[in-house]
Amino acid sequence: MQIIWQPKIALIFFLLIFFIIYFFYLSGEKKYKKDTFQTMAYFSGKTPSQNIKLQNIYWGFFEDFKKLYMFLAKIQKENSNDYIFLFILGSIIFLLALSL
Amino acid sequence: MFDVVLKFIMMLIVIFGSVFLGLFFKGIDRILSAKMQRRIGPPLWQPFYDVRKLMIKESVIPKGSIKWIFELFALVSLTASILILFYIPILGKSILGNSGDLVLIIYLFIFPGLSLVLGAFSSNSSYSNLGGQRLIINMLGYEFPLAIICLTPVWLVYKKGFSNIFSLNTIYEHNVWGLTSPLGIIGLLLESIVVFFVIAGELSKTPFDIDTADSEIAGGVLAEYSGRNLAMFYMAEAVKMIALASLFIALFFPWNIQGNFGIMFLVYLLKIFFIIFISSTLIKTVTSRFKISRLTRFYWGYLSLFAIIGFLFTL
Amino acid sequence: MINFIFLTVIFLIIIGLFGTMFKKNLIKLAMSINIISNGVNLFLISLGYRQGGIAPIFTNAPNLKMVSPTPQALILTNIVINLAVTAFLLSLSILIYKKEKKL
Amino acid sequence: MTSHLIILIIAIPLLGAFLLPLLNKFGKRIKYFWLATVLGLTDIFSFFLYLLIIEKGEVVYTLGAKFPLLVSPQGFPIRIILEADALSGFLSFIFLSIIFLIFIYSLKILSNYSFLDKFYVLYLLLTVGILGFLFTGDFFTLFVFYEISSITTAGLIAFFRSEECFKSAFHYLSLFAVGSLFLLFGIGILYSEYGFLNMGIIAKVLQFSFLDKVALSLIASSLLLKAGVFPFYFWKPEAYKVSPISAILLSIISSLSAIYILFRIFLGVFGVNLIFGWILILFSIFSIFMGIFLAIKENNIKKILAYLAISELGYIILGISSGIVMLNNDFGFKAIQGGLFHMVNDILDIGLLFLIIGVVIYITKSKNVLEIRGFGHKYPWLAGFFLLGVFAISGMPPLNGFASKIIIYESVFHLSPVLTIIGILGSILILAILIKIFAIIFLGISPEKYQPVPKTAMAVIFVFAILMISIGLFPGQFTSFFINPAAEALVSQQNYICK
Repeated sequence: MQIIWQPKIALIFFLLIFFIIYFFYLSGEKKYKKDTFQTMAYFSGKTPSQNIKLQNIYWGFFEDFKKLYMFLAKIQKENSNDYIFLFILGSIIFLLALSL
Repeated sequence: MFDVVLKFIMMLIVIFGSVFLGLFFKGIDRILSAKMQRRIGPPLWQPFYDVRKLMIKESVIPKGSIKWIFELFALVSLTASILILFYIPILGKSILGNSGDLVLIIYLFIFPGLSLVLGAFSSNSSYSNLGGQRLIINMLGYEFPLAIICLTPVWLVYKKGFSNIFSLNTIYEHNVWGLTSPLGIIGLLLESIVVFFVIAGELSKTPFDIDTADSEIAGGVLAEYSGRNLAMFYMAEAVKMIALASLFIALFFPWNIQGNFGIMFLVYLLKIFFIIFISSTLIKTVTSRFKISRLTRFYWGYLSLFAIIGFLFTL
Repeated sequence: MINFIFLTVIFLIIIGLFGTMFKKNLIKLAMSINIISNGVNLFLISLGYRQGGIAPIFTNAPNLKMVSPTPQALILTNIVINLAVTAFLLSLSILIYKKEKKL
Repeated sequence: MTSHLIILIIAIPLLGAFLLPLLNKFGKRIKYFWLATVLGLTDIFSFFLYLLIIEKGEVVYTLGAKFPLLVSPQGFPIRIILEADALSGFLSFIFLSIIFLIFIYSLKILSNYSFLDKFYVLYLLLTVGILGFLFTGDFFTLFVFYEISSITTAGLIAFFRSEECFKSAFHYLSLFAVGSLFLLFGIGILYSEYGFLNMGIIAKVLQFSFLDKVALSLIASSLLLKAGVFPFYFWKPEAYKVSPISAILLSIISSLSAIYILFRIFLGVFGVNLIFGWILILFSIFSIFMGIFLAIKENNIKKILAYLAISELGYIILGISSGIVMLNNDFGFKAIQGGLFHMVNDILDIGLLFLIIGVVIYITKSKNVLEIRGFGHKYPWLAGFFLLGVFAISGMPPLNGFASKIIIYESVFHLSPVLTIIGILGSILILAILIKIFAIIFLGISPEKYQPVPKTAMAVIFVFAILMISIGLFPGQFTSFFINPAAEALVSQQNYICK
């Protein structure tokens, strides 16, 4: 029988499971002491500023591709000479590939 | 009307059964890894006590966090992991088998990790932020070998010319090992080794648990979660273990002795135990944690290399 | 004779491309784009060439042989477009010069 | 009246663009009313055109002829001809309705900038450029519309009148001037060999000599430049960084129309040849990964979304070109369907993200949006819709991104499993990048005081979200009504060549 992706069935079952679990979830404890020391985020050492910089968030991922990023940053400077040079280079590559 | 009721009951069985099984195997896993480190370890039903205790404790919402994201994604992670089990053929046809396939399951596996990451980012503490970033790096890592492994059986089924090759039911019926040449068998063996590492990575067990690294970032992703939200994530992780194990059983180890339902279910439990023992208990006690920058190199370098070699063997 | 024209076309285009790729000055860049455009126009004109044909004006055309009119129509539009592009480029370089004091 | 539909769809925005400065004298209210009628009318006409095409098949319209719909006796019209078949009709309807929505969105968002009538003149001219791409029947009008859209996009880039905008407008325009001259050179070569300009006839008489290959590569590289795919993607981040939000969305749509005309030329005129298909598949794989690799490192929000737009285009071209390469078995047709379906989903997904980023910029009025903003606290609806957009782009199951990506993955698998693996890996990487943006902008504490989100902007974002969810939940009906006739039109080459 041909597999056709039916999103409606998936959504219905997702919601059914969600409600059953929500029903179980409600039996848990809801109250907590608001605005006390309990809700402060846990810091073991000196408390840094509330927001840490998320900019270079994929530090681990970059480490392995450091050389590639250096190369990419080098060839792509923002001026029209480089743009036109890259465009002509690309169309020459395209022509060579096409004429194989 | 009758089969709707039947389906509803089946659904209830699968939901509570998967949660029960997940916590049960989590208990066994903790006892075995304790025994391997020559300590006694917690009683068998410890995970159930944990869940009950968590349900009673207060579930604190951290001050700076957004309430609806914080709680919604705790529930979403549990529902998504249970929904995966609906699409995996455990002992025959899967419940929703004819409306979803392998690509859907690969994407559904992203949901629990994703909701963990969103929960961590929304709980506004630098430890959980760090944990969330590391979990994304972990997810980026294991997706590549996971995709290769899941698609090799599809390739084998495709080579044999079966119809709708992506549905798990066809893969489950045609035993993958029987479809290939002897060279392919070696390739599949290689891939099944990679399977165990991918399961360890996806459950973020020790060599890959950079996100809940207790020594480095104090509980990491779930630092700010408590009470019933933490219970949800706890159960989601247990169910995900069962879902992953049964996915790879359906793909790589589908043998089963023909008996009545009880024996076949028992064999299925034994297979799950076998996979979970190797992938999470054995690897957890043997290896130590990866440095973050070495993690991607291990995933995309060695693991996917073996997976690709295995895949090429099966060509 | 024909390939002599194509040589000049290729020559013009190469000069223009050289100008755009290696000249930093914005005005020179606009000029070299103009050169490429003229090169392409020359190429199009040379396609419609007939031996000894006259300009394709219909009044005295019935007895004499005309040069084919379609490429000339193309070139008219291309010249207009090139005018618009160069005007825009030069006005942008004026604005850049006003702010940055060097081209 | 119905026979003049095509030319009306192009003429009305043109007329609207030229009358706009005049009407601006009478005040803002009339200008917006005029713009709304112009865009609304063209949108309705394009829907009627689509219905006309569905029942009567392809429409060929020769400009200036007494009986425009009759092909002249010698069998091919000399004049400029416009062609519309199921694919271009469907695309024009989708593009025009989205352009209308973007116009309503930018009513409030851009209201505090001066020279707004100049903006909307360029806005309408760019719509004309896009429609021109969809309906051209011959190469030279393609060149003219190529020029129109590149000059107007350069104008839109320079709209904010800052020094940085002028520089990037200059870079953009000089690059596209050279690109259009390459296009003209390619057309000249084809004209020199066959003496015709319109695509239908050249497709009939074309033999695939070396000179044709040169011409094809020139035309294809200038169109790929317009589309912003792998080898020619470098201009996009700088252009998107400085141009206003609605201009970015319009240039995404014009990239899609460039992809449409590229495949129209590739399939209709040059016929199915495998080298060209394989080159495009290679380009799409590189553009998926290049887009993601550069987006991870970036810190400017518009640049990140520009790179993601490049990798989404990569998916579209991957689907369509691999469909073309394996056209003989039925999976090729499914791949083309997946590619076209992804075209529609891509505009909605990337569009929704850009709309929300536009609202964030409108509220914070800061250039670099990527600081901790904590928008989630005060704007829960924005956070929810952004999350919806994130899930849709990375292809999470119930939404429309998944509906088209699953078709692409499963049909591309028959060509080679490597493509499916790349696709799955690409979407998880896109997800990782967008989660970072979501976390930075919407989560975390920040002293952001509450400003009401403009009603019109919120309404358009809501409409985009509804469209995404409904396409995601009912992919079957959407494909059968819209995508199937369009895919057949693209594939069937005979009725494209002049009857």
